[in-house]
Parts: sequence; C-alpha cells; structure tokens
Amino acid sequence: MLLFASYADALGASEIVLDVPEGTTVRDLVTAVRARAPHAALPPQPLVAVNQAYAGPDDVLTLGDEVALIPPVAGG
Amino acid sequence: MLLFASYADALGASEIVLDVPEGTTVRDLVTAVRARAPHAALPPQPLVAVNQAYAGPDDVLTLGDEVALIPPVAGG
Amino acid sequence: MMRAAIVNRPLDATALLAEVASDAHGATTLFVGTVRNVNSGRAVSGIEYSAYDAMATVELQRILDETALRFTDVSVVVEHRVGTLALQEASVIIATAHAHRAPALDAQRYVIEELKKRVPVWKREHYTDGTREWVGAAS
Amino acid sequence: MMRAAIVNRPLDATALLAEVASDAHGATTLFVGTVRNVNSGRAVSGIEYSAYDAMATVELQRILDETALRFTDVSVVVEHRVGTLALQEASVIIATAHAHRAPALDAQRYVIEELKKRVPVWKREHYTDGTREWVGAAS
Repeated sequence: MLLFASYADALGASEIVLDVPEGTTVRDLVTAVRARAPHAALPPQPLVAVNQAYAGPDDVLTLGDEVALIPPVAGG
Repeated sequence: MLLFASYADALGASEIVLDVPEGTTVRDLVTAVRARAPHAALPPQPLVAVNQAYAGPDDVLTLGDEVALIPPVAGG
Repeated sequence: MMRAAIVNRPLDATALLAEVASDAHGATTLFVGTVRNVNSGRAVSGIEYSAYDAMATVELQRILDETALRFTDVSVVVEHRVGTLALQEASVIIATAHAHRAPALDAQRYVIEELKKRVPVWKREHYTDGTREWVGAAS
Repeated sequence: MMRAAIVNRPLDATALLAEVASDAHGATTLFVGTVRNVNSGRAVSGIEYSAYDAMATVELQRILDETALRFTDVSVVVEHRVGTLALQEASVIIATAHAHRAPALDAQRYVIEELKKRVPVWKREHYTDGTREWVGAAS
C-alpha cells in the first residue's frame, strides 16, 4: 500500500505491505493499517485509491491492485 | 455632440453642433438629432453620455457639457 | 495595483501578469479576448476597434473602483486595444490577482462582464468577402 | 487541445497560452496559483509540493474529460508542478480557450475547483522560523 505526504511521515514509510485475506474490503484494509500503526493520527475515514481511482469503503480488493492511502489533498 | 462608430456613419459626421435652448434635457436632444437626421436609423432610446458618464433621458444639459451619442457597445 | 487603459498598440499578456504579481498573492488570472475567424456564420478577416477614448478610460476606471469595493485587496490591470486587429490578436486583456482564488476569479468575471456592457468601444468586422459591418449596431 | 501533466520544472504561462491558441477562439483564460508569503498568519518562505504522480495525472485527465463534456469544443491545458517552490513561483497553471467567453471562464473555474478537491497533490509549507508543516493534514 502506497503512502504519501503526512501519512508517509506518520507511518514512517512510503509503502507498507499488509497480508490480507481474499475478499478484503477497503474498510478492512484501513482497519489493518490502524492496527499496524495505532499511534498514527489517521482521520475516521481516510481516502483510499485503488488502481489510481478513489474507492469506496465496501470496494473489494483483488490481488495485484495498486492501493494507496490518500491524505487530504492540497494542490493548487 | 460627439458621434461614434455606426452613428457617425449614419449621421455622416463625428461631431454635430445643435442649437438648443436652456433647460434642454437628454430626451429633447435626441429628438433634435432625429429631426436633423430623419433617415439615420437610431434606436428608440439611444444611449447618451454627458461629461463621459451615462445620462438619463430627464437629465438637463448645461452649457459646456460634453455630450455624446453612444451606439450599442461592442468591446471585448 | 489598479490600472485601466485604452491603447493602440499590441497587448502584452506577460507584461500584465507581471504588473499584478506580488508575493502576497496566491492566485492570478488572465482573460484575453481575441479576434476569431468567424462570427454569426460569416468568415472574419479582422476587426477594427474604435472607442470614445476619454470616456472608455473613465468607465474602465469606474469598473475597477467597483471591483476594489467588492473584492478587497484585489489587483486588476485591464487594457483594451483600438485599431485594426488581425485574426488571433488580443483586443482586451484583464489580469487580476488576490491572496485567494475566489476573489481573483470573481473579479475577472466582474470586469469582463461590466466591460462588455458599459465601456464605449465598438467593433467593425471585416469579412473575407471584402464587406464590413458594425457589430451590435441597429442596421 | 486537452492536456494535463504533473511536472517538476518551472511552469511557463506564455507556453500554455500559446498551446491553447487558435483563431477559432475568441476568449482565452489563464489561472496561475503561486506561493504566497503568508498562510494562516504564518510567514511562509516556500512550499514543497509532492504528488501521487501517476494518479494525479489520471485524475487531472478525468477532470479534463468532464470539462470537455460540459463545455463542448473547449481547449484546456493544465500543469501542476511538484518540488520545492520559492515565493511567487507558480504551482499550477490552467489555460482554457473557447470561441466564447462564458465556456472559457466556466471551464477555468471547473478545472481549478475540481483540482483542489480531487487531485492527489500535497504541500508542506516552510516557514521563515525554520519549521515545516503539511497543509490540510489532520495533526
């Protein structure tokens, strides 16, 4: 899972590997990230992108998906 | 009185001199212009500027005012 | 920075952008009106712009005064060109800048809309068939 | 002409204006976002922009696709810069052009508003007191 900006700082890495079972949803993945980094200050529902598009909490992940945790955007 | 663009073409001059009595209003002046150039196709209520600001039909003219008949504007 | 002018030379977008630049600004906009090759279905070869110069300058300045009241601390520079312009040449450029984007964008829109309504500038289109016509005039 | 890019070099407003230019257009707009010297009352010395490059490019392209559907025949070029920028340097430039001014202006507004909401770009402000902070992050 890719991490950027403040999330990369909070989790101390720009990428982390999580072992998740088949049928894992985006929501499950966020829960797994929280378990792994309990002190990282993530918002209640952090944005997640799957294959470079925003995903909903119930979206199911597939092997090989490019998953990213997206901090609040601040471009422009 | 200053004339511009299509009005200058219609009246064949960029400036015309009209003799008007004291107390003449903008409306009176437009009537005088129509009398002088009956074949010029002016709209029912042409815009008039007095001293470089748009004037209303009841505004009264004063000696020395810079008066202009303003065709529909088309800048930009 | 607030400045308005009627000019009879080519307009310079880069110069106007530089004129409103400040490190207090986070947003800068530009609006450029250019001569396009067709209008109301007729092929245009150029446009001749004329103005009631003195009043056009004053009316632009009034618009900038109103803009300054509506959008505190906005910077605006506007130049309208007169003379005969070829296709793609700029007839008007408006540059705005502000700390934040909403006032910079709103000021840009305000200035061009008011300019179109109020500033005594006229255009006579030249068509590729050799004819010419005043735009917007009763005819 | 529709093009979007994330780049790590200085942005060139003149080049983007030229890119959308066409004699079929009557209106061209530019939006330039620049680094300003203060934010939330703190004196800023520069901003470090980073992006999820691949997705940011794709998301910008999605915004341009939506813009093309909303404003038929509009041209839009947008570039967002990443890296460390000094005061007054441009972080984003959007150029739009259309036959008419309303779609050119509306497209400009649409692209910057959507970019601000959706494109995965982040900024860390550098303050004159030597500290740094991610903007908009929960902290």
